[in-house]
Amino acid sequence: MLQGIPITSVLIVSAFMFFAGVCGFIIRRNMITILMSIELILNAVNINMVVFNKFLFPDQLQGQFFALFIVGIAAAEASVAIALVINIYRRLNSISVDKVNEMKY
Amino acid sequence: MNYSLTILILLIPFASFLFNGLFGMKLKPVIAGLIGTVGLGLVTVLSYLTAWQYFFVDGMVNGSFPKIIAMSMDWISFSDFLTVRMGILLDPISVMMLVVISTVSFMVHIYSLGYMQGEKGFQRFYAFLSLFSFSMLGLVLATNIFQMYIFWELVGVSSFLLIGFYYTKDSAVAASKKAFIVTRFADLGFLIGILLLSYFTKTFDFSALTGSDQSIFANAAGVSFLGMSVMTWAALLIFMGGAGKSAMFPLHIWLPDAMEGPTPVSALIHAATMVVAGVYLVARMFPVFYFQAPEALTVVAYVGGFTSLFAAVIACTQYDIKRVLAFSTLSQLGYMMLALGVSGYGGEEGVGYMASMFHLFTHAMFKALLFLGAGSIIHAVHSNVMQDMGGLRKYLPITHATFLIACLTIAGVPFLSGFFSKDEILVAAFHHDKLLFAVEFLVAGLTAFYMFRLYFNIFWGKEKHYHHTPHESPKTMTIPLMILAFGSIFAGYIPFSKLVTSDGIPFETHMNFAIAIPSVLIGLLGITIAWILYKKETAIPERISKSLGGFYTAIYHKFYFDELYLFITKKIIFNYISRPVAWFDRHIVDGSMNGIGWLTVTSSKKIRNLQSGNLPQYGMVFVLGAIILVLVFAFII
Amino acid sequence: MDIASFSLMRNELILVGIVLILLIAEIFTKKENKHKIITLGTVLFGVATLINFLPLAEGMLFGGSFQTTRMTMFMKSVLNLGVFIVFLQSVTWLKREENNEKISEFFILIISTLIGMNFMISSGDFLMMYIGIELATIPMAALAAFEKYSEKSAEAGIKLILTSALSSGILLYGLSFIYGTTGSIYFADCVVNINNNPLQTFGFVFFVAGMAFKISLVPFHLWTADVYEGAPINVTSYLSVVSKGAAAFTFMIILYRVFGSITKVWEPLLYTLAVATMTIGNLFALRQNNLKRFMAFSSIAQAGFILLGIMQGGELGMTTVVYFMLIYVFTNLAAFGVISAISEFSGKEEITDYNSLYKTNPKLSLILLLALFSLAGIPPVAGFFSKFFLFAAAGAKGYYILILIAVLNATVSLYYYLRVVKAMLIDHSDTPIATFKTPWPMRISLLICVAGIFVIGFASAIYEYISSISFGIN
Amino acid sequence: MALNVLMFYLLSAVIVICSILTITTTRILRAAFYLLCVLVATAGFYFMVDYQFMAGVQLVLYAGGIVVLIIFSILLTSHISHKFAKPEASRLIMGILVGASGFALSTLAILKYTFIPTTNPAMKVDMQAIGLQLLGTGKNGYVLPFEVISILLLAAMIGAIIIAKKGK
Amino acid sequence: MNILNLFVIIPVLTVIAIVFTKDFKGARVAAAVGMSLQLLTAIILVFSYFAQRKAGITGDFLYLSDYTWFKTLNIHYTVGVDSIAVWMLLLASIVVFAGIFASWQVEYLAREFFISLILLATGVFGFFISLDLFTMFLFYELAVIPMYLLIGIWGSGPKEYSAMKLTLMLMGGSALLIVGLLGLYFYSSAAGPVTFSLLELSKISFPIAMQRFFFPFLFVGFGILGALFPLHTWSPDGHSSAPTAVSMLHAGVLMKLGGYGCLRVAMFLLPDAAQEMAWIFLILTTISVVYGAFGAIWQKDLKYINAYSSVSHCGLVLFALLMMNKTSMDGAVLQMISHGLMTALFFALIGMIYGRTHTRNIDQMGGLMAVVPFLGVAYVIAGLASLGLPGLSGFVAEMTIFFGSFQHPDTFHRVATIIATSSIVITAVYILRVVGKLLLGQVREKEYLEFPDAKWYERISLVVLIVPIAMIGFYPSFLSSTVMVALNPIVERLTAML
Repeated sequence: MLQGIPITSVLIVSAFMFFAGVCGFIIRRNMITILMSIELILNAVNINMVVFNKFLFPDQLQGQFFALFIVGIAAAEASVAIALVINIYRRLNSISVDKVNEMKY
Repeated sequence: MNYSLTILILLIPFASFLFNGLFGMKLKPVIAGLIGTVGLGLVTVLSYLTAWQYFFVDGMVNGSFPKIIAMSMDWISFSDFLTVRMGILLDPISVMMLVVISTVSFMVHIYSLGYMQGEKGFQRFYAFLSLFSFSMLGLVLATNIFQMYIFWELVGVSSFLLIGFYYTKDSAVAASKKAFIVTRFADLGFLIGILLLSYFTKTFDFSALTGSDQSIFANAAGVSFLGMSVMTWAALLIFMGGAGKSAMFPLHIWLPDAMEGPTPVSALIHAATMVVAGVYLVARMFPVFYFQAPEALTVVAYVGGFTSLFAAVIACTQYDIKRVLAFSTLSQLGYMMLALGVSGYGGEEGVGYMASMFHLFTHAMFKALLFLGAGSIIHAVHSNVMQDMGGLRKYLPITHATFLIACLTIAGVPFLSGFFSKDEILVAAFHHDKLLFAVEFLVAGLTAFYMFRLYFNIFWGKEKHYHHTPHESPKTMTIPLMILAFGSIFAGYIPFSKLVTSDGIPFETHMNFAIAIPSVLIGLLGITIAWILYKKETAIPERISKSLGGFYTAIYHKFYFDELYLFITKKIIFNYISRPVAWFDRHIVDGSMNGIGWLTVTSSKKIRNLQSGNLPQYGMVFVLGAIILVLVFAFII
Repeated sequence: MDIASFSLMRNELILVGIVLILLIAEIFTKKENKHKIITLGTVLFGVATLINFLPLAEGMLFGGSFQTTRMTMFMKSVLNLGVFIVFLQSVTWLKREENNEKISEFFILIISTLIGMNFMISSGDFLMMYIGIELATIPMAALAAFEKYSEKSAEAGIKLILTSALSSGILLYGLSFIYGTTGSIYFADCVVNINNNPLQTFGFVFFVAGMAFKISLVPFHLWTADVYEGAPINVTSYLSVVSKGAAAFTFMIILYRVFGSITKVWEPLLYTLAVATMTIGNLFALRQNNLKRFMAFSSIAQAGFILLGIMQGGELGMTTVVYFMLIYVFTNLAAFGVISAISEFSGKEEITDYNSLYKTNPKLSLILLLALFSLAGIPPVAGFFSKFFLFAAAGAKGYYILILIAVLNATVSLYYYLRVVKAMLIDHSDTPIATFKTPWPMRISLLICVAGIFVIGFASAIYEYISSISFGIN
Repeated sequence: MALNVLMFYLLSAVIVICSILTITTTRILRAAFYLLCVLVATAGFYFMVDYQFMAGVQLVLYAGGIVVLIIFSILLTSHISHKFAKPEASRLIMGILVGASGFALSTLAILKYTFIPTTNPAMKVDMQAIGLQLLGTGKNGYVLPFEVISILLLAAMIGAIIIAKKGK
Repeated sequence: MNILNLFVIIPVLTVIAIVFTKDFKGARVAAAVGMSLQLLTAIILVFSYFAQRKAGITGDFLYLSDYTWFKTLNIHYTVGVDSIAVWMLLLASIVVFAGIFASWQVEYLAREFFISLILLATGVFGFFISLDLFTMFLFYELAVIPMYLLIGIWGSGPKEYSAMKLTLMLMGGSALLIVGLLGLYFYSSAAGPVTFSLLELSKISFPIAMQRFFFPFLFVGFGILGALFPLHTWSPDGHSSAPTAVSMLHAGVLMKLGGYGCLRVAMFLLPDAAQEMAWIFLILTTISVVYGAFGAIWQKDLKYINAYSSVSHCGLVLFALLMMNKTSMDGAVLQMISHGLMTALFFALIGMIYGRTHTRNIDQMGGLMAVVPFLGVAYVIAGLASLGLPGLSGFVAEMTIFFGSFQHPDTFHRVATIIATSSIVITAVYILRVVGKLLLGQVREKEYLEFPDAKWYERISLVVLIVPIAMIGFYPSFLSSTVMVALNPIVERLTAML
């Protein structure tokens, strides 16, 4: 409990965000929106990390730093992903995931 | 006295077999034949010497003829108590058999030099003959039942090889196969009998099994299976083996077909020696039968009696001379079996036993003679069928004379050997079972009838048109005929009851005229009828057969037993067992193996949509998997 | 903390150094001389590989964030060796006209992913582990899409980056709960607070899922086949051998070091995953015709076997897993080497293209045959030993039914390995792949692999060495 | 109700609603906007718990960097006016099912767990502390990840370049 | 050096030698030389082994030597032989030797052929000399795999299918084996360090629950190779598609690995469970015996006939083993040897006949005896051996089995024995059917008259097989008694629990 906010509420909000991201990953077709869903997921994780750090283990900053690095890596990931999306767009003239299923079974 | 030379009786034919078998093809046929013949001559000499030594030099010990084990060596040891030994057992019946076999075999060897001349595979023939002689001698000299079984099988295979000697002839191949399989089937019974016997007695040895000490059967006392005591089972199964070899009903079917073999072979194997192995087996095991399984002995008697009648009836209708002789052999073997079946044990009681052996001895002589004579006839006219013959007495004087002697002997004309031995059998039967006696009495008449039917048809009647004038056979063939004729006439004077008895103790026999005279009369009656019907060719037999109608046809077709067997083998075994088994194996057993493969491949196809190539679906499976695992491992377990 | 102690990071530092050298070289090399970078990169890396075989002390740096033991050193050497072989096998491919521009990038990307794996292996906290994983993954996506004019390659890249991003999300979510329930991201501090409350197990399972993605365990494997098929073949071999090996090893030591106290949770978990992985992997492999895809499913199935060793949880388990990986490196790279050589020469990658290969290229066929037999676990090649020992590890835990399932799966796998053998040796083709001469770097690589396949099984000393440096749950 | 609690619920509402909208809207640029809202709300939350540095990073890197990147790529690859078709029903159902069940499970796990805060005194979170830890080499020092992530960024950059650059 | 190592070294050297040969002629000469040496070694081993026994050297195994291999796992390379293994080695050497000559005319990829063949042989030899279950298993698998190539490349008919089926089924068998072996391995920890050593394991009495669990794995695992019903179906297809020498080796030796393994591993090490579960397998093997024989009657393809016959005969081996007394087990070993020789002879002959007629369908043949008497006579001898003619090895083996089995006190076992004995008649039926159709009667096709009789290499191959068949048939007691001695420890262990 921090300033009247129970930790569980925050965690539930982040959990919601997380699974919204997951849901988005599944129902979306556009690669960029899928990428956005992933950002939601990572953001949810960040909230968790920060919340745990702040609410439970404020003696160290591990959660916060973890979140910090996640942000950094997310950026790197996004940049490569976008490069790949653009690459796909050049090849197929579409960024729908339904188009990239040449390899299957 | 030392009988160590008896080993040569076995080794010589074996060596001759190996030599002719391995190198025969490189030799001149005659030389191969001579090797075999000389070898057998030596064996014959040795056999006679042994018999002389056994019966007359060493003679009885303590009033009975002893069982002498002349030689014995371990062959294989099954367990501490079951050891198979290869050895030589000399006792009255084995010595008697030694004489019979070597004599007949020697005759056949000589005879074949002429008869088989120019045949392809002459050397092979002699190799097989040597093999047969070896096996047959081994069989009779066996010291234990397992050794007997070994040689029993070898005899069977030699018979197979010899019947199928003309292997390019399909009928010969079929006959040899049939002979082998039927006897093999019977041997299965023999084997199981030995298994049972050895299981309870813990021994194979004849000396123990047939000795006076009955305590070895203690284990079997009171043990029964399906309502019969195990020893009865054992005895019956062993008898089954004997019945197979001796072609007792209903395992007789192979014997007529076995006539596809060369005629000397028929004479040797299917008349004089091998087929009596069954009789010999029962005689050998007689104390076991008598003391442990008297019910089995009754079965033996009735099977013997039935076979003799059955075969005699069929013999009356056959036209192939060898087949007539074959059925005659069956009939006579039935006699011998019956005699054993009705016999008691010891002294006078054992007259049936003695008679059986006696008849075996005389039968060997005259039946070999008949067959060899038939061979001589076939040699002359190149046909087996009596319709192709007639009036041959002019062309084949020696054959004719000897054949007539044989016919008279088998018909039981007094003072020929057959008369004496058959008389003893009738006596034994008369004392034991009147029904069997009646049957045998009838059979005696039938025998005389069909033999003379044969005789008249061949040597009398109208001359047929022959391709070339029939001529008498060469010396190599006629000399054996004459020797055997001599044997047929005089073998009856051997005092068998002094030599070969159930317990080795001699006894006196007396001519029972109350039985002998009617039996002679009925024999003469048979001859007369045959004379009337067949001396001149008349239409009477034709009419009789017509009037008998279906019955005659049934008899002619041997009561359809061949068809029955064909049905069992072809239809039941082949079509209703083997074929379903093969089908089952291919489709069910193998099918289930293939089914596993199919299942794998199919499930592989079915799940391919898991890998749809679609990214969101990958994510879904991923998360779903993780969630399910969480559910299971965090909340359920 | 002094400079000397940096020697603990010897391998990582050398690799970083090579990356820098290559960067500089790239800048100062003229266009027509670009191919010389191949030699430079390979040789430098070869030297690094050799250096890393030198013994090194054990120890830790950065307050436990970086830990090195003889085991991790050995594992790094194995990975180096694998990468070196991959480099040798890539030479011809890199010499292609269209790759001329990207040579140094290829080396840099591969080496940086290798650095990531090294850190992953040596990590002492979840943060380093995570960064290591990401470093090992993100450039990998670029590598998968390396042949950017190929649609398949592009598809492979996007599939890899998006699914791996999802998987790191899952992994991180799991880690957040582990952090929340244990209060630390340091392995050493976590251990004391590991119990199996639902939230922690939740986190743990998500963590396992994230790792399972990297090792491509069913049902987290779906990316594998597509990426393997689409990526350039040398990248595929790198992915299937080095990347997977590193992830599996990391997974194993984290299980041992951090989650050693809740074996009763992860043993059944791994049991389930192992059964699913082997079975599904095999079932899919049965039907494949593209060799790369085929090898992908094969490697999925192989990953299932690795779990058998991991489950054991003791020194035996670790030894067998590392031993398996060592052999797997040689075996799989031998197979991929042949596939790569043939693909490079003829562009053919279907199994049916290999019909009658033995007639035209007996040596390559034999090598592939050996490799496949080794994968199937047939004596006397090394794969037999490694597999048998893995089964033994499971046996030590009493999982006999699992062994049975595994061995039956191995039997199924034999079926499809034999399909390739059949194509090469039995099936007839009117237009077999023509006889050709393999370039020498490829030959050296294959030679190394074959030597490994033959020797490692029999040479018990190697096994004994691994055994001596292994550790289990304490 | 305290202001911060109210604030929290407000932010939560924004996060929840915008999350849903992000994944459901049919216009891609709007999706990006909703995502931005979520990220900003998150940053607001960080401010609330006194993690200003984190909040700053969130705003700069996430909201500023990544979202811009995304928008660029949207502009490169899509027409702004483009509307998505609704997702297929089956996929929608599965997605919602997976999301909902996952959410339910995690909520359950969170609710069942009693969180135990540490008893150690809280660390003062100021820029100096953060800076020291970021460059610290001992325990709770993050210089190594910091260095490694630089390699990662370099590699990602090279990777992105070779993928995205136009070939000859 | 231990002479037993030669059994592995010689084949390996031969393989290396073949690699360096230029063409098929060189390859076959190299193979023949190597395998002649091997045969020589085997003969020397037999003599020296029994000389040592005669000199009074005791111990269950002779020529023991032990090298630690994987120290931490306590895996050793341990070799040693008792008289069963000695005879098996001799059998294997003879069959391999004959097999090389029977495949004298292989020209297509001859080097590879001989290499695979000898690799297979290596596996077999290694299996028989091993006393460590790990190496035993290694050699076992080594023996199985070359089969795939041998059948797949040089076979005939639906060779790919057959080869695959055979390999997969046998590998399925070894899947069961692995479980069983590991069970033994880990449960051995009760008595010291875990071990694969047969000698060590044989001293342990495992808890009954463990035995119950693992015995079926081991028995069925080996049983598959021994053609245990209903897992025998690899055999007909496999044999019919395999090239001559492979059928010979496979039926002649490889299938014996199954029986030997059942005896040496499954029953020896897990005696209680063996006693307890014998009845289940006894039913299966009894079915095998009769079923195989009936199956053979219907077949038309010579190799199928022989394959089913092998199912029947090998069923008899397992049947006898399960009777678990010294005599029947002795019979089982004799049967293994005897069947090994005669089935190899059969397959050699079938191969030679096929090489001439290019068909194996008995309906399309006939009268070959007149054309190729040497082969014909050899075939008849093989047939007679197979149907159990006294004087040839089959008889001795079968009789020992029957008399041994019938000593069993239970009626169930004795009834099973009687059922099994009936196979001798059925065997006679199909053997005579084949002999009749194949060799006897009229020559069916004109072109058959042109066939040459056996060539010198064919004669070597046949004679080398016939001679031991006859030797065993004539003088079985040495073989039988030496085998009995070796069975002592096994039987003691099996009966100790009663």
